[in-house]
Amino acid sequence: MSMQIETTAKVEKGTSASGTPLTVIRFSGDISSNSKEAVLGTYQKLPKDVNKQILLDFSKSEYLNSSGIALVIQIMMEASKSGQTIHVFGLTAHFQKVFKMVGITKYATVHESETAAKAAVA
Amino acid sequence: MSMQIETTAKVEKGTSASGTPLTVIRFSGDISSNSKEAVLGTYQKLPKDVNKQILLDFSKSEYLNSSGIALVIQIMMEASKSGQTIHVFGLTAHFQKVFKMVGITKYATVHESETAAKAAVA
Amino acid sequence: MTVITPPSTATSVEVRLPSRLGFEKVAMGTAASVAKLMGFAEDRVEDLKTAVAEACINAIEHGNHLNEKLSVGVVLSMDANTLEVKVIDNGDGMSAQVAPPDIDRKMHGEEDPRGMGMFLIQALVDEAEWVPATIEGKSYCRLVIRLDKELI
Amino acid sequence: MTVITPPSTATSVEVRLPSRLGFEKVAMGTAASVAKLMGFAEDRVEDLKTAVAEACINAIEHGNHLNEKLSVGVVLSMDANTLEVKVIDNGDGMSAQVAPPDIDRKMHGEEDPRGMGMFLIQALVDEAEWVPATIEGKSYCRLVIRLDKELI
Ligand SMILES: Nc1ncnc2c1ncn2[C@@H]1O[C@H](COP(=O)(O)OP(=O)(O)O)[C@@H](O)[C@H]1O
Ligand SMILES: Nc1ncnc2c1ncn2[C@@H]1O[C@H](COP(=O)(O)OP(=O)(O)O)[C@@H](O)[C@H]1O
Repeated sequence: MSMQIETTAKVEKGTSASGTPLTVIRFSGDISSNSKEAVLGTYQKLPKDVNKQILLDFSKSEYLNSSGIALVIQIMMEASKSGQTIHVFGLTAHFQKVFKMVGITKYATVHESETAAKAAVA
Repeated sequence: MSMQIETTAKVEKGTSASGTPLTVIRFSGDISSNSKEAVLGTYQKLPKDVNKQILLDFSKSEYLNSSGIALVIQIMMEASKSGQTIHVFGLTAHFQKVFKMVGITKYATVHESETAAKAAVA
Repeated sequence: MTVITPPSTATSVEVRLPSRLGFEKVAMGTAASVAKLMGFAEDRVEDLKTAVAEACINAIEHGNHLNEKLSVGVVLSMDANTLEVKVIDNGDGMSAQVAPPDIDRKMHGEEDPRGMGMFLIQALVDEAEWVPATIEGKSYCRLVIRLDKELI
Repeated sequence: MTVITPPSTATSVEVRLPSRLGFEKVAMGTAASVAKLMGFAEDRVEDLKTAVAEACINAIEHGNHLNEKLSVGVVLSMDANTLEVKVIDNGDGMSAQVAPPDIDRKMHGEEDPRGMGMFLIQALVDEAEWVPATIEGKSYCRLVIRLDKELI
């Protein structure tokens, strides 16, 4: 019996407040060592040339651990190589702090809400 | 070190939707074997001749157990002898069910909300 | 300290609590975590929490007589659809039939206003059993809740 | 099965988990219940939950190598102002200094994207210590959070 809640990811196309196309990946379930396919796999399936603004939505993820955060860093690494920008929203205050502690905020922007994230994309 | 959260009770005078005077006892903390003074004691301090409609507010009590419920039954016993009516509100769906299971709803009315309780007092 | 050996067939989590009132809430927290992870619906988690709390209170009060040197053991054994909780104490236990509380008798002072714990346990879970202490083993209350029940 | 003897001076709760990933969430639930009962503020409870989860994951993965026959012990010892959590495994343990993760090195592939657990534990609690196994005792990670810290 697994005690891990399966991670799922839904991809959604949208536009920023200023009309820039963007891609939202909405996660649900645990974000942990078990989530490689759902987190990294989903991101990697997006063509890198047309998806320049990527928003990661964690509002439906109740549980996140350091192995899950490592997957976010792997997305950031690939994104940085292909000129994509990563935005994160839907984190609790606690995980906003954790993301900052590990330095993620140096390479990705963490927003309070989806609206804030979409407003921030130029 | 105590693992019980102290019960407190605040007494408030009010009127029903139709203007009948009523007394609200607002509990907070645990409602358990430790709560005798706060639950039964607070009720007993109210003069029985002028406080005929008593509303018990459990919306601030996160934890209730069968010993706490026994204290509510003791209030109901005394209330029944002195012609008082007991109304209960602020219970979660789970504890509304539990109150029904043990038969409390035969001698007291359980309401969804404070408004509903105040509307029900004639 | 006591060693509780969980059944080897099921996956199990074990908790040991001091015999002090209030610690039943820690068992509630652990049981709730396990039940949520197993996929129980919110209302079933609440049922389980109350049942576990009442069983722990009885173990603390009646089984271990509030002797803090004794601990209450809580063993949560799970398989795909079933969560079994054993609440173990150092007393003699009991196997008595549980009479449902009679509110009319309580209201007329013919019955103790208390005495609702075992009834609630039985009413809230799918199976409840009280096993008295034997030469081989300790006294425990055993509860079971099943996942499929919530699909009805 | 292992017997963990809690210090006799403090009140303690003990949990035993199978060495399977995901069970750290049960320890989080238990630790959160204890911390809330002790009066810790919500944000400190969150800090503790993450620290306990990371310590359990390490015990499951690195200490017990995901061997489900071995359990991870979690001993929560509390006094009026302090909650100490020991997460105990069957491995050799470690006492290495924890280098904080370097995000620049990670981004340039010079450092594993993982390796943030111990750093987070240290950053989130008031005290953190890793004690390697000895002839007398098992390897454990020990964390402490203090109630007064939140009054600042
Ligand atoms: N673990 C136990 N060990 C011994 N006796 C018990 C135990 N649990 C319950 N009992 C007995 O059953 C009675 C009824 O228990 P319960 O229905 O929970 O109500 P209460 O605890 O309020 O009396 C108790 O008063 C006690 O005599
Ligand atoms: N309980 C433990 N027993 C043995 N080694 C450990 C333990 N905890 C951590 N370690 C070692 O420390 C390293 C760093 O741990 P951590 O910072 O949590 O990152 P990660 O687990 O992602 O590698 C681990 O890779 C492991 O080698």
